[in-house]
Amino acid sequence: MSHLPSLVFYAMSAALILTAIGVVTMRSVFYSAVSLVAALTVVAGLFLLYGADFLGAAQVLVYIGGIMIIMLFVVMLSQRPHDSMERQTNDQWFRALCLALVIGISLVRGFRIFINQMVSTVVPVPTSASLGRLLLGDMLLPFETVSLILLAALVGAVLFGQDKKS
Amino acid sequence: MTLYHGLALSGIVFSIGVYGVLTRRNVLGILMSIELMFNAANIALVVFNRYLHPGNLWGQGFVLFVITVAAAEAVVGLSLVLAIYRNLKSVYTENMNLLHG
Amino acid sequence: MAEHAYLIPFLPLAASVIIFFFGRWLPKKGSWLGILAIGASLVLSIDLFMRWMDGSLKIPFEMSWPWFSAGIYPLEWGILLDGPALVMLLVVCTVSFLVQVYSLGYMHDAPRFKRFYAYLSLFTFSMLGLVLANNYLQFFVGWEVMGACSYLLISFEFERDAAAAAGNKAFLTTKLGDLGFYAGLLATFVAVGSFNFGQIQAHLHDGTVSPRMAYLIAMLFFCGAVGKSAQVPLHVWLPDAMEGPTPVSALIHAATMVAAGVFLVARSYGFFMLVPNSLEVVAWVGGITAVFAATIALTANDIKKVLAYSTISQLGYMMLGLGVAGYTAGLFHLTTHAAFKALLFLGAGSVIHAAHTNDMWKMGSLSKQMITTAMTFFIGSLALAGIWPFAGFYSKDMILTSAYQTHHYVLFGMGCFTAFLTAFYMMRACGLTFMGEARERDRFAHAHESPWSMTVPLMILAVLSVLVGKLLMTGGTLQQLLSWPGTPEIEESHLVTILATGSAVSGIVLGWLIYLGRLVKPESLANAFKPIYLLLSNKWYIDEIYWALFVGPTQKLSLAMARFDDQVIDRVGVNGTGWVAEKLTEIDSWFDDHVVDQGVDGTGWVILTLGRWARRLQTGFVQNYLLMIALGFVLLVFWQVF
Amino acid sequence: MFELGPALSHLFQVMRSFATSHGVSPVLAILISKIIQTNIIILLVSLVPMLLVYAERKVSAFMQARLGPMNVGPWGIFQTLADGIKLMFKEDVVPSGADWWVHFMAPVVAVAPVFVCYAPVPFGQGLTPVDLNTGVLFILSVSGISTIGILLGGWGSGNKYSMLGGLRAAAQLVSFEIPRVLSVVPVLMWYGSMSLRTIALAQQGRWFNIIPKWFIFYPVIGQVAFIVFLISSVAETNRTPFDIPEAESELVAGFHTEFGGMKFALFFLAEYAYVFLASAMATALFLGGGDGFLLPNGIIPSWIWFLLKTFAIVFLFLWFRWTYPRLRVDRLMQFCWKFLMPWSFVNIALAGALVLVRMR
Repeated sequence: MSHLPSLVFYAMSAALILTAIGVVTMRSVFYSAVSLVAALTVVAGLFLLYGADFLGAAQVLVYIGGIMIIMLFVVMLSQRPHDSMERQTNDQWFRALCLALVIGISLVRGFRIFINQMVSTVVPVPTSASLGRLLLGDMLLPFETVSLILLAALVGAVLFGQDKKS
Repeated sequence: MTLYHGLALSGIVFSIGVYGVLTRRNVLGILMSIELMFNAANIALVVFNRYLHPGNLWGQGFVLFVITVAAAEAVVGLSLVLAIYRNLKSVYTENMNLLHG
Repeated sequence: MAEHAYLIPFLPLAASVIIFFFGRWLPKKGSWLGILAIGASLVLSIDLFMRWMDGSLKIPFEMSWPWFSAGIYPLEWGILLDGPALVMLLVVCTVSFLVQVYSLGYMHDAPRFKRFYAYLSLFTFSMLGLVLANNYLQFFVGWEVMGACSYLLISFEFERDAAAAAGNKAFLTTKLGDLGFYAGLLATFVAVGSFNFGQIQAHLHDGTVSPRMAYLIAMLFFCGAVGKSAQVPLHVWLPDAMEGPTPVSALIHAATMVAAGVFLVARSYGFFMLVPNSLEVVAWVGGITAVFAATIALTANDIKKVLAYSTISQLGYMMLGLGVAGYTAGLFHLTTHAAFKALLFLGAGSVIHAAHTNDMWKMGSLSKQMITTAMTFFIGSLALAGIWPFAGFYSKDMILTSAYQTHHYVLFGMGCFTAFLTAFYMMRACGLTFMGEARERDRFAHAHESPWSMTVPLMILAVLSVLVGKLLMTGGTLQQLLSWPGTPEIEESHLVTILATGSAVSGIVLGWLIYLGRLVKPESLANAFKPIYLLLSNKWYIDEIYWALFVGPTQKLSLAMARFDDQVIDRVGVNGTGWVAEKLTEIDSWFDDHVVDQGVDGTGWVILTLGRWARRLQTGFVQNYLLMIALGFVLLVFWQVF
Repeated sequence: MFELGPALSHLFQVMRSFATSHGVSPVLAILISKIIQTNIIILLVSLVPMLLVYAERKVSAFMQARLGPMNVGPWGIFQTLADGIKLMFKEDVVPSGADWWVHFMAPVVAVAPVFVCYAPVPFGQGLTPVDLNTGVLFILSVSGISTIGILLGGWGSGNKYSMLGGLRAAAQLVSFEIPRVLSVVPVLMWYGSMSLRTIALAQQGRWFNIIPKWFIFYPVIGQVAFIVFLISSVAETNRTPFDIPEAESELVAGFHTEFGGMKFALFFLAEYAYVFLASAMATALFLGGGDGFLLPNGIIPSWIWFLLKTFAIVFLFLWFRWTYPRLRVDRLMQFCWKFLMPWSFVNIALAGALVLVRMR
């Protein structure tokens, strides 16, 4: 029974890595986007697994219900028939691959300093209420700032998206 | 399933995102890769919060902010992509070279 | 009210500007605007005079506003209301107003009607500004603007060469005098450090100005006055200025501008008083001018020329008056002369308008056709001749009295002789123009009376010519207004009156006998005194002498200079320099081509090669930059960690 | 008396103890019982749409003075079943221009979240499958995944009408998601919980012994929140008057033009399941869940009350569909952004003020 979370974690990790690779290697952008939807869903599951229930719901609500739908929307708007025939990576893919490998290996090796950390014994508790208190308490200033950023993004998106004529 | 595992997963996903950002020709692909990197960072934050500071929720709060900023970034980025597409009829980065001699 | 005296010059200025720029769209080309403005100025002037009469205005009244500062000397513009200024205000406004009304009829068909009124208004502004000035600088500005207006108005009909030439002549000749005035201004400022009349007067009293300096300044100012008031030897421009329209002659060259010279002498009287010698010069120049001009007037056939020489003569009379310490007398004669000479000029204009000629020998008996003009002309003539009770009688009498009192007997004799000559040539003019038989029937038949806008000003001026002398004499008004401390009181002298009137009457009688009574034929008289006649009718050959002495040599010198320019400077200097420069340029060009250019090309080649190599870094490809950034970041982290 | 919840839990208890007493490991027993519970929900979710399709046909028929299906079974009650069987046996046609994988995945992605969404719904006393702490948020977020299915369908069909339908659906659903979430916020603020069961239970009680303490009866905030929630739910389920993504007269049938047979049936299933889910949510959030009224407690069990209220709201959905004409697409978006959203914010501010008053 105690192995169940670990099993779930490994399965999710594998799914996440696979879908992430899919995002960056799929030839069709639409497939990439669908793959990203899957990856994000897995991340939401990971959040739930780590006891962040509110975050999981928010992840699904914002990323999948919002960002990814708009992303797909734009993909559908901007796609042209011959796009799926074209190569989707540029000339520097090998250099980039080397660099990404260096970064990934360094990160994984760098995180080894945490390898002796004990497994957490604290049982997760529902987070929504306390998260709300945190956001409107200690984190009030960044919270308000972020709402301003959202407003600015809204205005900016309307401005950029406007047709030149109107 | 320890702290190290979570962080390693985060690092791997992050480097995949870096690769995507550096290689995708399509601007949308770049945006998606950036989302991947965001999520890798989010995983790291949640994991740190879970294992190092289980008593409070600051890590999760930060994740919320990251999600919010990511949403803002995606919206502005996508509207920019649409504007570029309207003008250039292309979403490939190598065509966005108006300043190229 | 006196505080608003500055409005008097500025209303015509405003009218001038408006007419000049917007007159095209105004009804009647804006002429009514000019008349309205000068009318308002006239009303203001009369109002000021009335206030002085009933005592509510104390003279001298002065106020000033800062204008600009030259170093430590603050300069200001302002108004000075004293006796001469009040009288001159009335004179200028009245004559200007009447002339503008007169011009409505006279200039009716003239081209550039709008511009004529703009110039007239501008002239009026400058003259009024001069009269009201409380310092020499403002006075000088008015003086020069007036000169410019005079130039513009003399050559108003610039299609005719004669008019254009006359304008040039007037401008250049008066400028010669203005040079003296300008030098005088500089000297004044050096000597006193101020342009203000009151301050200068104060300095003259406390002796900061040496008599020698005062003499210099006085002579320089008199030089300006000689130019402006057409005194010998700078009188030559005024007869030629008759090329301008007749109203202009009446306003500028009879009543106002030429009187400005006299006014300048009056304003600077302090300098002259300091050195009696300078007054002698003024008196003698004036006396000589009076006789000299009167003799030329005897033989002139052009009616306007007669009046012009008469004007010169009368200006000489005023100078004579001022020179013999008759400050009051000179300015008094200025006032009366303005009235009757304006009348005479406007009358002559009316005649010319009717007869279409200036030559008196082609007229005759015109009084039958234009009785108003004739009657007013007679009144003006009698006033000029100095017959009682007309205005000229009083003023001329006063000048002669002054001369007699100050023991200038020679000058007194010249004055009497001038009075005789004046009466004679005015009789001649009246006789030839209005009386006798009509010498050209066609002209006579076509002549007709002028419209009301011309005759009404004539009548008003006639009334003034009769009354102004007596009016000013009564009640000591004259002494209160026009007096200078230190000049002797004038005492009535029957001897002078008898002599003056006698010479005038004898002039009239002689003229009557010769030109109407045909006692002696004018032609035979001319033949009998042929050398004198030739001398007079050629204006004493002054123009020719000037030509031979100044203009001719100048032209010869210029030709010689031109030849030198052509042969020496052009050939050797300019062309030679050019040749040398060309040769130098060829050498330089070779150097440029083979050394500098190669250097430039070489530099360019080096930079181009470097750029070709370096631009591979700048791919213009975003993700390449991103790759570099990521690489740099990784390296940085590694460098930090290890 | 007829409460289903205790009976069911007793049944499962008995089954588990029976299994363990016969040598089955307890973990496996729990797993199996969970699977059985899940299957009950799936069965329910699958059967409810059939009922709704029949109801829709009958309601529309009566509204248009017709009889509707009458031949299959008494009053045609087996008509939907027959249709389902027919659809199941139809050939699965994939257009040649379509993307096979996307075309295949679209109905699956559209329908799968629905089953998950039913997890936190409190069908009655003791009948909440999983009492999630973030229940409301869970339903709202997971139901958003279905939009991806619609987009996949629009894209994968290789058909411009489907594509346009998908684009319209994306725009509309993302937009109406916002007022929908915002309209729920006053309820969450008032009851201080996101669990549907807690909210439903909190609405028990009477004012003056007559008026139920349901949220819809709270002055102003209840009514406004309910109306906004209802309108945006109609839009979220792509039903008339907000059926722009599948407008037959404009886009043939929008995103499901190229789908036939069972795939089409799955889209249909998803739509009606969402209608029922929205009604159930409205019942739990605004109408007191299983709380009865007028009659004394216990006469009618709570799950019947719940179903009655839910079907009443389902009837509202049907009623709208056969009453209102379709909105133009720009009017639709304007209505969302310029009417529903601002009023939702006003409502939230009002609810906040009321919460403050209550705290005093």
